[in-house]
Amino acid sequence: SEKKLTVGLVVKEPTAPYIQAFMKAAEEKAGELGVNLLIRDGEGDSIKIMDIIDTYMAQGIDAFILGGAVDLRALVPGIRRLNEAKIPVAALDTSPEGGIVDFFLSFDLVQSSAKAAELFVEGIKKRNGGTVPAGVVLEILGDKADMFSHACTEGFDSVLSKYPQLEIAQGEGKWNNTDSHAVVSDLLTRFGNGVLGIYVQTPDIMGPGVVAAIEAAGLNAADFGISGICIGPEGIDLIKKGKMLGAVAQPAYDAAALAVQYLVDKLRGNPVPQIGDTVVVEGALWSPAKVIRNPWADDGAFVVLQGPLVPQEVSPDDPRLWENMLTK
Amino acid sequence: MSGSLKLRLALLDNIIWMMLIAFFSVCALSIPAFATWTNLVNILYHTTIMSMLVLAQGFVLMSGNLDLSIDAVLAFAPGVAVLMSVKWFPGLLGSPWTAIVLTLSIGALLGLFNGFCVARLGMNAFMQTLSVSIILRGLVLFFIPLSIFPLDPVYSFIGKARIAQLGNIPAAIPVTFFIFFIFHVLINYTVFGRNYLATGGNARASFVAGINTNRMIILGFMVAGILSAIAGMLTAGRQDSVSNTMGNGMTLLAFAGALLGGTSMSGGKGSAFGMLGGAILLGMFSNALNLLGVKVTLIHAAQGTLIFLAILVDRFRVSLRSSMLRKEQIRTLHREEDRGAEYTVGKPREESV
Amino acid sequence: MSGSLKLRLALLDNIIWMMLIAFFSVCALSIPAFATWTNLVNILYHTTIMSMLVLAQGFVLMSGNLDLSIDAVLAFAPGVAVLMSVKWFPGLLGSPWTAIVLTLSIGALLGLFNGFCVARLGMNAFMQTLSVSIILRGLVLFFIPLSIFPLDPVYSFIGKARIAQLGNIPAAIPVTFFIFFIFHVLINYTVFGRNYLATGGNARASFVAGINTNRMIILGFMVAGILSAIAGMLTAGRQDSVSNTMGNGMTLLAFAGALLGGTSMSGGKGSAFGMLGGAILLGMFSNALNLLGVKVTLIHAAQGTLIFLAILVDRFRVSLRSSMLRKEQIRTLHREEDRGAEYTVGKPREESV
Amino acid sequence: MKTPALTLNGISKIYPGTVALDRVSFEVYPGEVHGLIGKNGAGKSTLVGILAGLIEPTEGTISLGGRSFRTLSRVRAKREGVAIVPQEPELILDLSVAENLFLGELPSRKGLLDRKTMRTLAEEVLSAYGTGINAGLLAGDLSLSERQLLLILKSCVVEDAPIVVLDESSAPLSGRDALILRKIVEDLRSRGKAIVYISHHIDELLEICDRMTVLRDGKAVAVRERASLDHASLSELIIGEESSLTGGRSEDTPTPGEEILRVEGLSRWGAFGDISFSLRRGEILGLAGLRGSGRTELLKALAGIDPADEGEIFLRGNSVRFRSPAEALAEGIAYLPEEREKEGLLRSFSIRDNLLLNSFGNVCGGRFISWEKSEERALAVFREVRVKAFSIHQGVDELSGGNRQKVVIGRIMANSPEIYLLDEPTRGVDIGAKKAILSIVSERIRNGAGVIITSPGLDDLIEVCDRILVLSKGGIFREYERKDFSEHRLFLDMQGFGQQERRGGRECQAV
Ligand SMILES: Nc1ncnc2c1ncn2[C@@H]1O[C@H](COP(=O)(O)OP(=O)(O)OP(=O)(O)O)[C@@H](O)[C@H]1O
Ligand SMILES: Nc1ncnc2c1ncn2[C@@H]1O[C@H](COP(=O)(O)OP(=O)(O)OP(=O)(O)O)[C@@H](O)[C@H]1O
Ligand SMILES: [Mg+2]
Ligand SMILES: [Mg+2]
Repeated sequence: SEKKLTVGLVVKEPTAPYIQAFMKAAEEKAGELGVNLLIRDGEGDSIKIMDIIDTYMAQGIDAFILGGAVDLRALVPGIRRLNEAKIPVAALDTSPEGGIVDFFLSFDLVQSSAKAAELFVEGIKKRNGGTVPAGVVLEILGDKADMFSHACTEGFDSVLSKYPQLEIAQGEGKWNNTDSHAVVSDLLTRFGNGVLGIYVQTPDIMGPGVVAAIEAAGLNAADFGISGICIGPEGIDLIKKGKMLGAVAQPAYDAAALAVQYLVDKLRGNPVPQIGDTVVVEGALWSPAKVIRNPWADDGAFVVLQGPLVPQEVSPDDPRLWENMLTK
Repeated sequence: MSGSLKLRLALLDNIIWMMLIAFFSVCALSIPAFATWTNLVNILYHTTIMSMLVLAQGFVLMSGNLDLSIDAVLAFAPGVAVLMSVKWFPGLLGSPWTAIVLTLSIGALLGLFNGFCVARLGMNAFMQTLSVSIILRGLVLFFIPLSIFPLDPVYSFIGKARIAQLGNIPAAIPVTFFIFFIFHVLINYTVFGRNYLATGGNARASFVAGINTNRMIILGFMVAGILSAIAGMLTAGRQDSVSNTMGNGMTLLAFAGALLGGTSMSGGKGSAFGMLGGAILLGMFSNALNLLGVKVTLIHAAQGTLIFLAILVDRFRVSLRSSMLRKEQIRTLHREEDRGAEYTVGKPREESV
Repeated sequence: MSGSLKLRLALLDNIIWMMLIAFFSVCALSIPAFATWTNLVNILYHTTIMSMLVLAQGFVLMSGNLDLSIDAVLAFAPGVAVLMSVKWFPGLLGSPWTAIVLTLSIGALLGLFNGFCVARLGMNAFMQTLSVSIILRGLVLFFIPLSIFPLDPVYSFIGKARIAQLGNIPAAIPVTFFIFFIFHVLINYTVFGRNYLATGGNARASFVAGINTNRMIILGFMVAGILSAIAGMLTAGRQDSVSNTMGNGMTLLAFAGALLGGTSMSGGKGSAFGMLGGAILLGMFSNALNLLGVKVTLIHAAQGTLIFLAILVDRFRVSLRSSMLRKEQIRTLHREEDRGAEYTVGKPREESV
Repeated sequence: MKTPALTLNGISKIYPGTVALDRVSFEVYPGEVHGLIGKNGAGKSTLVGILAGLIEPTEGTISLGGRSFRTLSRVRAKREGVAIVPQEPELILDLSVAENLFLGELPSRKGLLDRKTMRTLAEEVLSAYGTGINAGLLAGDLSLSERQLLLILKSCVVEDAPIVVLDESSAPLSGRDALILRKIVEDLRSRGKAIVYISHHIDELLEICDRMTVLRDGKAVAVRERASLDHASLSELIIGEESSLTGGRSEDTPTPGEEILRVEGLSRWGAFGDISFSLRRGEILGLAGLRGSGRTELLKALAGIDPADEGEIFLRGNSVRFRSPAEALAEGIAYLPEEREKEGLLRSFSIRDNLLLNSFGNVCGGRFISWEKSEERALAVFREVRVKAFSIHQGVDELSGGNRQKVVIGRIMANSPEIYLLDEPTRGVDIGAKKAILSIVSERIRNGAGVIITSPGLDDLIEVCDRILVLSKGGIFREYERKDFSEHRLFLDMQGFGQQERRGGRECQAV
């Protein structure tokens, strides 16, 4: 029999719940397929990620998974080294902007953000008698230095640019509730009653702070139609309480499981999705997934997973949501 | 000393509050929503967490040490306390009151450990608290991969509740003021406070004078641990959950607040009200920049610049102070001359008397 | 003094290298892939950036100051230099050599600014460099919202290139060793080095003794700025791009490396080789933990614990050293006694301060 | 027979490389002033440090009030009634005079500080002995002498302990303050306290002490009654075998050469005013004055440390203006600081590095250091000033007080400057070393150089100087040629009696 395969995963940084989902899914899948899985913390630092890639290569990994990164350009030399060593690469969450990434598995951040933004605008319409009035909307960013944040803003802008009467005021929530709370309080003060809605890039780790700030100002969270992408256990809670309008569910768990599956399949010579295919799995939230050429990397397949809107398209209690799988 | 001089000196010694008032006035005049009741309450509310950390750091600095683990304790103490009371031993420690006591005790124990290593084992405070901070952050990640929520209202009270009787302001504000008041008394009006300051001012001299300096240092770290734990309860209460990122990266800003408030890096100096001023000034900076609508990409640079200006102003206080005293002395000499004292003033003269 | 004692004392004084060797041996025996050529080259290569920052921080510490802006300079200097040469004035400054000179000059200028404010204006070094660090990080974010790539091979040479003649090791390794060697000579074998150390040991006494202490302090900050800029070039070269997150959060670990390497927080002490050892030890810790496969959520806690153990060992060096000397003394006395001298000596005990 | 207030029994203290005390036994009775004498590094401070709980002994027992201890913590020793003014006394500069005075036993009511009582008590204590120190000031505002006085009052009066240790407490005191100390000690004796008194001043010891214990190289070699001693026999006891005190000024000194330094109308606000004098090559010029008369400030102005506000300095005929000591040093002016701990020593450095602190460039003749040359030079200086240490690589922290002073003096000499500004060079050194230092000054240093020297007492100045300037309240009061030296007249002038010849002074402070 062949030697046991080893897959190395580096996560962006393990504090966020969806990263926990990456790790759990990868572990479970690796166990199921009988391969070793190594997990390391990239500490949100491209140099650190490249250091780990070097170490992994010294250890002799057979495949590599990048579980998100803050800076997608800076780690490209690391990906290239993997390519040179003929080690297949998969990426989750965000794709490196260079090198060959065999499989990039994620929903499209820009598209999903646009989807959430459309929901957001719908909410404004609904609350204002079917029209979009002139006014201010808040966009709570994660971290200006993070490429993830840039992609979210791009998607959001693509929809909001159709409504020039809406003025966008940005605030940085630094991916945490304390800062999102403070910045929303300040912005509510600044614009008084003129705020039509609050868009939160990733409500999973900034939503509760935003809601608390709204409530602290004596207002009702439901009046701001909070939407965004990535829900998280706390987001599910907010949706159930009616304090959040809705969010695009991130297929974190499935993406990581698929990454391990495809890499192992490729190594074992089993068929893997090719550019142009559409992957369909009955009952999976992420299905159907188109497979297109990765627009950021030098080459590779981008398996575009579906991100359904919760609660509009999928119930918040759906057992297929990773939020519910993790907290079970 | 003339009355006006005394007044001016007092103003100078409270320069942080002068800066606060000056900055406030400028903002009030130029930013529409700034000087409203809601916004002022917001500033204070947002400052509460940082102000606890500033006090913790400032208090340790007063004894001539420093503590880099305060933000990790902020996350660790409430995190582990809530875990214990909700998950590990819900039967035994299930009451939210126990959780509060646990939180404070964990803070105190961590401080005790730091203090013991520094005072007794002679570890370098920087390295000691840095390594403890890394360890605690690691453990928090291990124990709390996912946030724990919601919290018991009793536990989240001081972070979240509003007091209807007091114009609906958050409970955190009076709690903070009360703690600062306690520390003001502690530092200025108790024997412990003076001995503590003396230890920071000159540990050797205090030791010779019979002060148990090791105990002072250990107590200092314990107090910092407790204050950080309170900051953690404020944070957890505000977001109604404990999460592993709480407090991330606040330590350095807490230093800034304490130093702006007149604490000295070399120990032996510090006032509770000064630190409160420092914390509020930092909070006001970021509030004003948010209200002004500074571009997100420039907000950090602007904040840094404001801090730089503040320390520049603070720096001039020292020169201003001595020049004022000097002028006063000259004036006194002149007065003596008028009264026909034996010294003559003015250009140096050959003969005298 | 006996030869073996001298040897043991020398070993103790280089405890960081002893720890390094001990840790290395343990890892080599217990972790399969550890003691391979590739992995050792990896460790050194990964340490190069941090070791430049450790040297920068350590050098400033030696003069009795500290610099919190080194990691921001790491990003700012190459960032702005590359921007100037690629985007702003490509015609004038387009050559990669100019970009290198620019990078180092920007580092030096930022250091000059810090040094001037600290030495001449009397700003507190902590506050000064903290505010500069916030400003620089803010500006980097503003100027470089998106990474700039690829870089000219000349510019990225020291960070990326491998030297075929030297067993294909990365150029960064010999460059780093060379810089440390230069600093070793500078500190130990030049008059400047002695004056610089003296300034850190007691600035007032050095000033009175006729050393231009202000110049020393300013030069110290400038050197730190240049070293941080070099660290920035190493980083940019390694990732073949300049980005705004480079170096984030490395400052505190740089402190740890410098202190582990025998530098003192209160100035006046430090050796280049010690700092190199400190940096490599930190790198080896994280490498070993990575190879060992410690659970990702526990890796930080493990790293913190290793650092804690290292400072604990370092701490015992002091007591060990004096106990060794005392034993030697007693032995000498006994010998004298045998020869009929009148000393008798009781049990040696630890001395408390 | 009375029982002793304290008994030390077979005390030893071994430092790495040094035996500081070797089975010393020592007793002091209530109502007795017991002198502890010996050369620098004999072990005096170590002995009293052990008694006061500052140092842990290697062996031996300490008996206080009938109880025996193997070691004492400071807190314990204080509770057992031992008060001490250490040799390197320190205050908490940011606290007020009153708080410093009561530190460790601040008056309180229910844990709350009683500032009013404290202030009143402090003023009482300070005025009882006529110190003229204002209780409301910060300790940092006081002069060196006043700080010392404050600590003496704290230990002797405020703590009201049955055992009081004074470790060279008179060294930094100037004239009148020394008298205050004497009065305090008299009071203590009459109230039945046991006093351990360390000093290097023979006359002072003879005047104050009832009995004396002599330490030599860590061993107690003699205990004598005051009555059995005179000046000569006491000196001999301290110095030991090398009883003939060599040194001092030899009478056939060369006549001074050309003028190298001239000062005209030098003034600095708050310190001194309108100072004019000149210094010739090979001349030793003394500055005499009381506490606060401005000697230190004047020397610091000449050395560029705290530059003067007005007036001119001519060096070898050229007008110069130094903004920093570095500039002064480059012109060959070296200053020996009065506060050796703060302004003189680098505690983290070895003896060698302290000795060569500012002369590496000179010694090695370039930017790079030759360790052989440096070592050689350092050893030469080390031997010349006779530091008691086993190696020049020892840290200065491990030296006795007097030996630290010798290191600082050695550093000045290592640089071979042209003008020596020596601020109290003989402070804290034993009589043998004092002679040696004075003879170095008058024999070797003056060759080709000019010297300005100060001293807390007059005898040193009278011994070596060619000329003495008396300073009073920041102005030159009178000038004496060697042939006119008279201790009596100098003393009266220092007190400021008669203002006829007064030149300059504090009136120009408002400039
Ligand atoms: N910490 C230390 N480490 C090593 N040796 C020390 C230390 N402290 C003192 N010594 C040594 O112990 C001896 C006795 O020192 P001590 O300070 O008691 O002398 P002393 O009699 O007070 O001298 P002086 O008159 O100069 O003050 C000296 O040789 C000194 O070098
Ligand atoms: N750091 C200081 N702060 C305030 N005043 C000072 C300071 N140093 C000295 N002075 C004042 O300057 C004047 C001259 O002091 P100086 O030290 O020159 O006197 P001195 O003759 O050397 O006396 P001493 O016997 O104390 O050495 C005194 O009035 C003194 O109080
Ligand atoms: Mg002594
Ligand atoms: Mg003086």
